[in-house]
Amino acid sequence: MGQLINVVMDLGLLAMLVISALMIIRNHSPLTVAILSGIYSLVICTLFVIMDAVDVAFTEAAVGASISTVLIMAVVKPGDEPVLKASWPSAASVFLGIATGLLLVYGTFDMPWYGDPSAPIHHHLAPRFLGQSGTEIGIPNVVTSVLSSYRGYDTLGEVVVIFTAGTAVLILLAGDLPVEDKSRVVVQLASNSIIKTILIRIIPLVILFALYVQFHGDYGPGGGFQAGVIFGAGLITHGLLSGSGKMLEVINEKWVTIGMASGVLIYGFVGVAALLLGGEFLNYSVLAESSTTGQHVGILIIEIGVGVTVAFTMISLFASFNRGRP
Amino acid sequence: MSETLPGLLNYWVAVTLFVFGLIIVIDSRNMIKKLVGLNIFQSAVFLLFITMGKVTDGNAPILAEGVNNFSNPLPHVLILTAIVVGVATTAVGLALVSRIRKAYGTIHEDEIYDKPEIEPELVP
Amino acid sequence: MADSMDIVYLISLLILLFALACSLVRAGLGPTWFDRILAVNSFTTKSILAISVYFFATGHPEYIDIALLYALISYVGSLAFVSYFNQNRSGVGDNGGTTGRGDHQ
Amino acid sequence: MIEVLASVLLIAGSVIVLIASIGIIKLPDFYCRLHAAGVIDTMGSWLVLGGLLLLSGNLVNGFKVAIIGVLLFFIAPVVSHAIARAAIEYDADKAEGKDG
Repeated sequence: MGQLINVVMDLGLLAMLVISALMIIRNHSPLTVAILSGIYSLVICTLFVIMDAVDVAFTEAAVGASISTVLIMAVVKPGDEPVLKASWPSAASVFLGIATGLLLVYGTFDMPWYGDPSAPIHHHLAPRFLGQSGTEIGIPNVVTSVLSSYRGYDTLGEVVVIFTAGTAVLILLAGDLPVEDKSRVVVQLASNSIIKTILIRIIPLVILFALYVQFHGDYGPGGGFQAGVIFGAGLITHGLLSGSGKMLEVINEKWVTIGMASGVLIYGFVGVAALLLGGEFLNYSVLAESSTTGQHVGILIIEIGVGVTVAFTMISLFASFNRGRP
Repeated sequence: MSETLPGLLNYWVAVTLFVFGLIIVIDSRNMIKKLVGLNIFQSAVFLLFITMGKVTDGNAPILAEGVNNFSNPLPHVLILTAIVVGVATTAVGLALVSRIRKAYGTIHEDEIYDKPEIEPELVP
Repeated sequence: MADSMDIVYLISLLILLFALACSLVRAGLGPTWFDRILAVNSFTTKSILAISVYFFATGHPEYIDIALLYALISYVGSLAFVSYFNQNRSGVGDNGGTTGRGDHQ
Repeated sequence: MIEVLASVLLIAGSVIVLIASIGIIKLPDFYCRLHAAGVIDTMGSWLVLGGLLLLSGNLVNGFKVAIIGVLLFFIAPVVSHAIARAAIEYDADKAEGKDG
């Protein structure tokens, strides 16, 4: 019966996914596209839930519901509206797309069927991770074990990429001076007492939840990446309500930049500490007397590093895109 | 019967989304829509990876007592980080769009091709 | 009893799927941006419910954190739209017509 | 007994959500649709979450379900209010040249 539920949800959500992507193709207004991509993200998040990828769904939920929409909205201007409201793409691009698609579909005939336990992917690394991470690492969430211990190098690379992207945005938008003319007084959303009264009180809950996700990531879905995005979303709420200038009064822009870098440094420091204590780079087992305790300590610290970098990068992105706005 | 129903369908949907992303990137003249198209492109790959990791009757890869059939955690790890990296790179793309708007006064490709660059003095 | 509970979950999820499809239709039809935002909003609420029911149906209610996350931060997207309209009064409508009441204050 | 009650709540909540969703499609203009969407955020979600609360078994899961209900109770009306305010200020319906 559980199988039937899975199949029904899978079919329904796949159909919705394709339909929402079609809607994005048809509409040309950037604002409409941003709204529709919000729905697209919700559908694909639910699909990840159906396919047992709770950690991935968690990340998609955190990112899709908040940051991606906020960033697109910060760039769109009213003058971007197209003349044409909705239309199908040109025949040439459709032809090219269909040709590519047919080739790819031909490729899928060699793929294992959906859910097939005898597929090659399930016989190489996964049995080791699933069978031994419980005794080697000692935390229940295998995704966190693999993310921060077995594939710690990879994750360090990802964190550096995020840091680099944040820095690139800072550089690209650094020359932006206030272009909005000063005579226009923008009434902030916080002047509406209904909105302000409730949402200001939600912010601490969001930050509390971010901390819960950060430290509960070893035992359930969650971890540094998700916690960072959620923490960022909490402060971005303040920025949306009262303007990004008010947000930067809470955390100075200089400290945001320092925070972005310090997360990467925390991560790298753990690796170097392991090196100094006689292990390999990012081998946490040497950090404490017993190897599982060492793994626990190492994972806790590097997850904090990941969370700090992601959180401050998100805040920095929001601040950069809204610089010069009232 | 019910356990073979989706078969290769998930892959085909991933391919469809891939094609849709491609069409948007080729066809769209609006740079913001192009970036959303790139995101769809990206999520097609996410869908493909997660589909491969699923095991029928599996559980989320979080160890618990009495559960011994887990989906494959490795694709989850790859995609989890890719999502956050994806939003960061999208932000870089949006920042470029913002600079292009500064330089040309528009984000529509057709109009950009017609215009000379307008503001050398605003470039830092 | 367990078996009949499964049927209840299945029916509930099917109904919620139909409801999700309804919101999707409204988001596609528009006609204004506000209709679409409204559709996204109700789509979020319904997927919170669907995810919660799904986790209970598959016997893993402890992963309901995902639904909790959506309930907690889904407002950020809507707030971004509202703040966009707040900052860019006297803009252009979904169909190209002017919608604003002119300048504010 | 609890399972029967929970089933009734779940099905009733889902049906209410479905009716409201049909309303979102069929009602003629934005403000009417806003009214239909309100039903989903309140009655529909509370009934479904109430059913799940009865089934939750242990305290932690029940607490999480209850928190979801409380958050929806506070946040959903505020967001609806914000959207409606933005729509009024933008005069959404006039832009369409219909509905009035």
